[in-house]
Amino acid sequence: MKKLINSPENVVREELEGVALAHPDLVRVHFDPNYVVRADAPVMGKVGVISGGGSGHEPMHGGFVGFGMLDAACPGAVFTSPTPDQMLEATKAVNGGKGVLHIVKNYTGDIMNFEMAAELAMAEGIQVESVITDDDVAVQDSLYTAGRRGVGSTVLAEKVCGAAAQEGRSLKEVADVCRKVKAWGRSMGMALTSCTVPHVGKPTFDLPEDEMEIGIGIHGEPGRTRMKIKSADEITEMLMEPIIKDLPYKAGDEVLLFVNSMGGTPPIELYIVYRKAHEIATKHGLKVVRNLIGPYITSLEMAGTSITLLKMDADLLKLWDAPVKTPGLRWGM
Amino acid sequence: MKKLINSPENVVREELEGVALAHPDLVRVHFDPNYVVRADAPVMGKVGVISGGGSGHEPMHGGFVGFGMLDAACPGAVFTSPTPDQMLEATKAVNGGKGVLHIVKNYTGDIMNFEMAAELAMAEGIQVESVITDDDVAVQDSLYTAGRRGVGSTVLAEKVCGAAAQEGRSLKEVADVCRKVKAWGRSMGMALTSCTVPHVGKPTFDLPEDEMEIGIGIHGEPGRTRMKIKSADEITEMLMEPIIKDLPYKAGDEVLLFVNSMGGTPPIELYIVYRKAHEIATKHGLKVVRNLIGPYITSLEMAGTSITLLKMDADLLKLWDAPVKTPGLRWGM
Amino acid sequence: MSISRDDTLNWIKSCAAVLAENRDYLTQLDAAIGDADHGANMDRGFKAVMAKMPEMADKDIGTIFKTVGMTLLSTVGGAGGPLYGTFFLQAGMKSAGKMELSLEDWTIALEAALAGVVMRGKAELGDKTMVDALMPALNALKQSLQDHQPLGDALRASAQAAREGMIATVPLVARKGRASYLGERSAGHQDPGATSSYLILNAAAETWKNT
Amino acid sequence: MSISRDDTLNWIKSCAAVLAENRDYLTQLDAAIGDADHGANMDRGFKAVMAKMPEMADKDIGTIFKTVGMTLLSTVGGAGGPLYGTFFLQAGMKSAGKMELSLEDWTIALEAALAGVVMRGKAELGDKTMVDALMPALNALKQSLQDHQPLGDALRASAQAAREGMIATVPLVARKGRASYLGERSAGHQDPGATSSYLILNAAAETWKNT
Ligand SMILES: Nc1ncnc2c1ncn2[C@@H]1O[C@H](COP(=O)(O)OP(=O)(O)O)[C@@H](O)[C@H]1O
Ligand SMILES: Nc1ncnc2c1ncn2[C@@H]1O[C@H](COP(=O)(O)OP(=O)(O)O)[C@@H](O)[C@H]1O
Ligand SMILES: [Mg+2]
Ligand SMILES: [Mg+2]
Ligand SMILES: [Mg+2]
Ligand SMILES: [Mg+2]
Repeated sequence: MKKLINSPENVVREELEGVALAHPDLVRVHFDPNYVVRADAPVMGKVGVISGGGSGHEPMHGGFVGFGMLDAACPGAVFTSPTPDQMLEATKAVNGGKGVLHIVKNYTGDIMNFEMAAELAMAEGIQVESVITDDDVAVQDSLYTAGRRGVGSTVLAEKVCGAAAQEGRSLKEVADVCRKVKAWGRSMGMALTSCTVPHVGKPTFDLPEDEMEIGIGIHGEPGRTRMKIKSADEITEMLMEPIIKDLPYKAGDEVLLFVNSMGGTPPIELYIVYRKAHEIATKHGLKVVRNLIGPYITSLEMAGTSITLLKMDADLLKLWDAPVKTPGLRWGM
Repeated sequence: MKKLINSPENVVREELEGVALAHPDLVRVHFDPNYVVRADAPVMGKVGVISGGGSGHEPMHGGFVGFGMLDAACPGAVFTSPTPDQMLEATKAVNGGKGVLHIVKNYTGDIMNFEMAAELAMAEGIQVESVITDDDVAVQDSLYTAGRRGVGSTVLAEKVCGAAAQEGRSLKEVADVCRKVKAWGRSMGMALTSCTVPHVGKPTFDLPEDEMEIGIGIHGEPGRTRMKIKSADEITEMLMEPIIKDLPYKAGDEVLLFVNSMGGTPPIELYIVYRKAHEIATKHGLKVVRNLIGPYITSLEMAGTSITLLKMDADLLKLWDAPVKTPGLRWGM
Repeated sequence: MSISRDDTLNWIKSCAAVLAENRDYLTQLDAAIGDADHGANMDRGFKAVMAKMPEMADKDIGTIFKTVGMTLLSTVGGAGGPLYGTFFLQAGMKSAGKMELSLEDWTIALEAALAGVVMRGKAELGDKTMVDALMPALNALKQSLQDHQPLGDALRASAQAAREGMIATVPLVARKGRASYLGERSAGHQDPGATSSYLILNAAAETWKNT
Repeated sequence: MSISRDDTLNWIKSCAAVLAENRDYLTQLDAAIGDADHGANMDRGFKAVMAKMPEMADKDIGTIFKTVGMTLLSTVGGAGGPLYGTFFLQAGMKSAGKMELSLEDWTIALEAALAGVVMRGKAELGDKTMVDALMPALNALKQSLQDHQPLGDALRASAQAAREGMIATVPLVARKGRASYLGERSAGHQDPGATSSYLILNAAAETWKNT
């Protein structure tokens, strides 16, 4: 296992210590239970926005805590949803009196843990709304299953909800923004290599030198299909077509195009993918009005990419462009 | 070779096409000769700042073109310095009448190509100053060799020189800022895995599953020594100690600490390294007043990290904090 | 013919041992159709439970179960955390104040535990989850109770039923949890949660076989 | 006993062929002590030169060399680009207006070419660079000229000297170029630039052996 770590047990703790040392102006890190919280939390009179999930997806979520985005993030063990006590403490820490939004990715573990935390927080008199992101079109959707995974659009939801909260909107209004992202965001990812979970010590799956996984999850879950590696253009098509087929959009709609690195894929390749994704979106009559390109929701050191499309309206554009100052995303200040 | 590319010959061109599609508000991309230039170039009455080098190090340099940083960047083939015609055209394109600074990394190829471009530009009546960055302490320095490689501090030089130019300083003043970074910046890197140059198709070097290279260059050049993999803390020490030994600093000095990903190392590991690097700097009496953590000067998909320390004074701090708006680095606007 | 406080604590210890022992096995199962953490999660949780042993030493069985549940809840995470947390919390509610459990008490506790898991996770039999091990185990227990079987036999029958339920998950297509994202590709693999449930119930049968 | 315009063009073509053929070999050499691009760089440059063949067809030798130099300069990049670009530009200056080259002309051209390389790169003999192939080749040529050897023999001797110079780079510790960053670790490897220089001079000896 080739990693810059000390011991598998200490990965999350030491990463959080690094975050605390690196960004004291933006965030505070609380240990036992673990959560990352805005340095100036709670912001009174503002809706709190929190999220959380397994570690290994950095900068999501801890790197998105700060002005104009998350108020707190709860990191679990690597690829393991955090526990209710973390979310409960974080919820209390960011409660500025206007309630708290929980942005939850659609995984059974995340949902159940957040649900228990929300029940406990509400029992303590804090208003909580939860919105579940489930944008991964690689997963066959069905009433009888757990539905789709929450992936790339979670990052976008955190940005626009954070901006809406910063603007002073009510809990319902902020949650409505999140529901809009849930309705309008679609993603799909692929892997060129497996990741290695530190405490496992070997790759989650074996992928021969000439094969790739299409429809991969962000935890190294196997994808839709395994096949011979293809060109970047062909791969981009394989990701874009299911997204666009699934999109509730029509020609002429404006979109944000997010090309993400799974962790091990460098910028030079992302721009080659972006080029084709932009071309395909345009061919379908979509107008790419914003973009995000880089490692924002990673899967440890996995090589690969995911693409997210989010339909934008005037309000989402305004919220996207609003100032943000976090370790992982920053503009306007 | 596991890469998101179409064909090795088209990697640079298609990446640049992606950049052009992604950031038309910030940059224009010129083809044949290839260079990335600020959308509003030339900015009259402002010193132009340009840099360039082989591709494969993204976001450096093309991703640092924009307000408050570079006016233009010249990308060569992967890991191959660009040619004089690129720098000459870029120099002309950004010349706002106050002269142009060439920031050149210390590689024989880069130096000779930039030198020829500078000669040609000066023959056309454009004032050019060149400053060579050579911060890699892994390389034994000597009057009789090519000296040290230019690595991480180049990114920092581009930021502060861009800010100085944006402020309206003269060519000599902007070059002086660059010379300060040259004098005060030190770096060292290591690799857990080799990178694969696209047209070569196989890893530049073979690194067994339990070994690493210390003192690696950003082109997959072999490093100082190869050894068994150690813990993140031990590795960080092996990078920090030679830097600090070499530093012209004393206890009490303020520094910027830059922990860089070589491309394949994800944020979670960088923060573990940052944690220890911060601790070591502090132990030596250095005050870490700014930092940068992420993939800023990469070596394709190589896994590994490099650390750069730059001593800061009031002027460098002011220039570092000044607004910047580029695809790869952005704050304050 | 009943389970004492000490028996209860011994069961918890034996769960911790058996989960530590099967950590890699459970992780391997989870790697195939999930995210390769079930073994580490359960092991981390029960190690935390072991650290609570001193404070549980003189408590009633209900408090013991509740402590186990709360500890799992705040240390396991993932799907396993809330499910096994709820499992022990619910068992604890039914055993509140008890210093020993009869077969009937244990059946009632397990019934509540399973109901808690189903309430939390909304899985049905055949969804390829821990419910596929727990439900047959509970049914076997109920049958033994009705047939007035001795406690040891009843527990063995219940563990055996859990084992069969666990093995029966192999051909299933998952409809709940992370494995469901795989669709058809989840078939042919044994469910990690059903496996840990079997291990836990089997530890009960083993620990309590002479009570 | 002289080199015509056509001979010159044939040499350039044969350089392109031999560098294409040795692309992987040069890259491999560069991977060991550099950055694995010398083969690709030279091949890209000479392919671009080949595209200029039509426009060079009716030009004098000086113009041909200058065109080759300018093309290499704007397509090779790295250290090789300015060095080989300067090499041909300088050779071109000395051959300006010439329609054929005697052994003496060629010696003068090569002397200027090498001087250009040294002026640009500031390498000395023994620094483990292309100079280690070029300088012995020039010296052999001068010797042959002094000894009134026929052109073909002189070229062969010069290529042979380049080859020996190339091989002599193996044990050297590099003091210039990218390989110098390796320090002692650069010893034991043949310099890629010295190798391409040998290939180019050997192509001259081969192409012009019957002139
Ligand atoms: N909705 C559910 N109801 C019951 N059990 C479930 C449910 N979802 C998942 N499980 C069980 O949880 C196990 C996985 O647990 P674990 O790996 O700890 O969590 P995660 O899937 O979050 O990584 C599955 O094997 C399955 O038995
Ligand atoms: N200063 C120099 N003078 C002469 N030749 C040099 C010098 N520096 C490097 N070289 C030659 O250039 C060769 C490398 O060329 P190439 O790989 O194309 O460039 P780069 O080193 O920039 O990747 C070396 O093998 C060496 O022969
Ligand atoms: Mg998990
Ligand atoms: Mg090179
Ligand atoms: Mg799991
Ligand atoms: Mg080279």
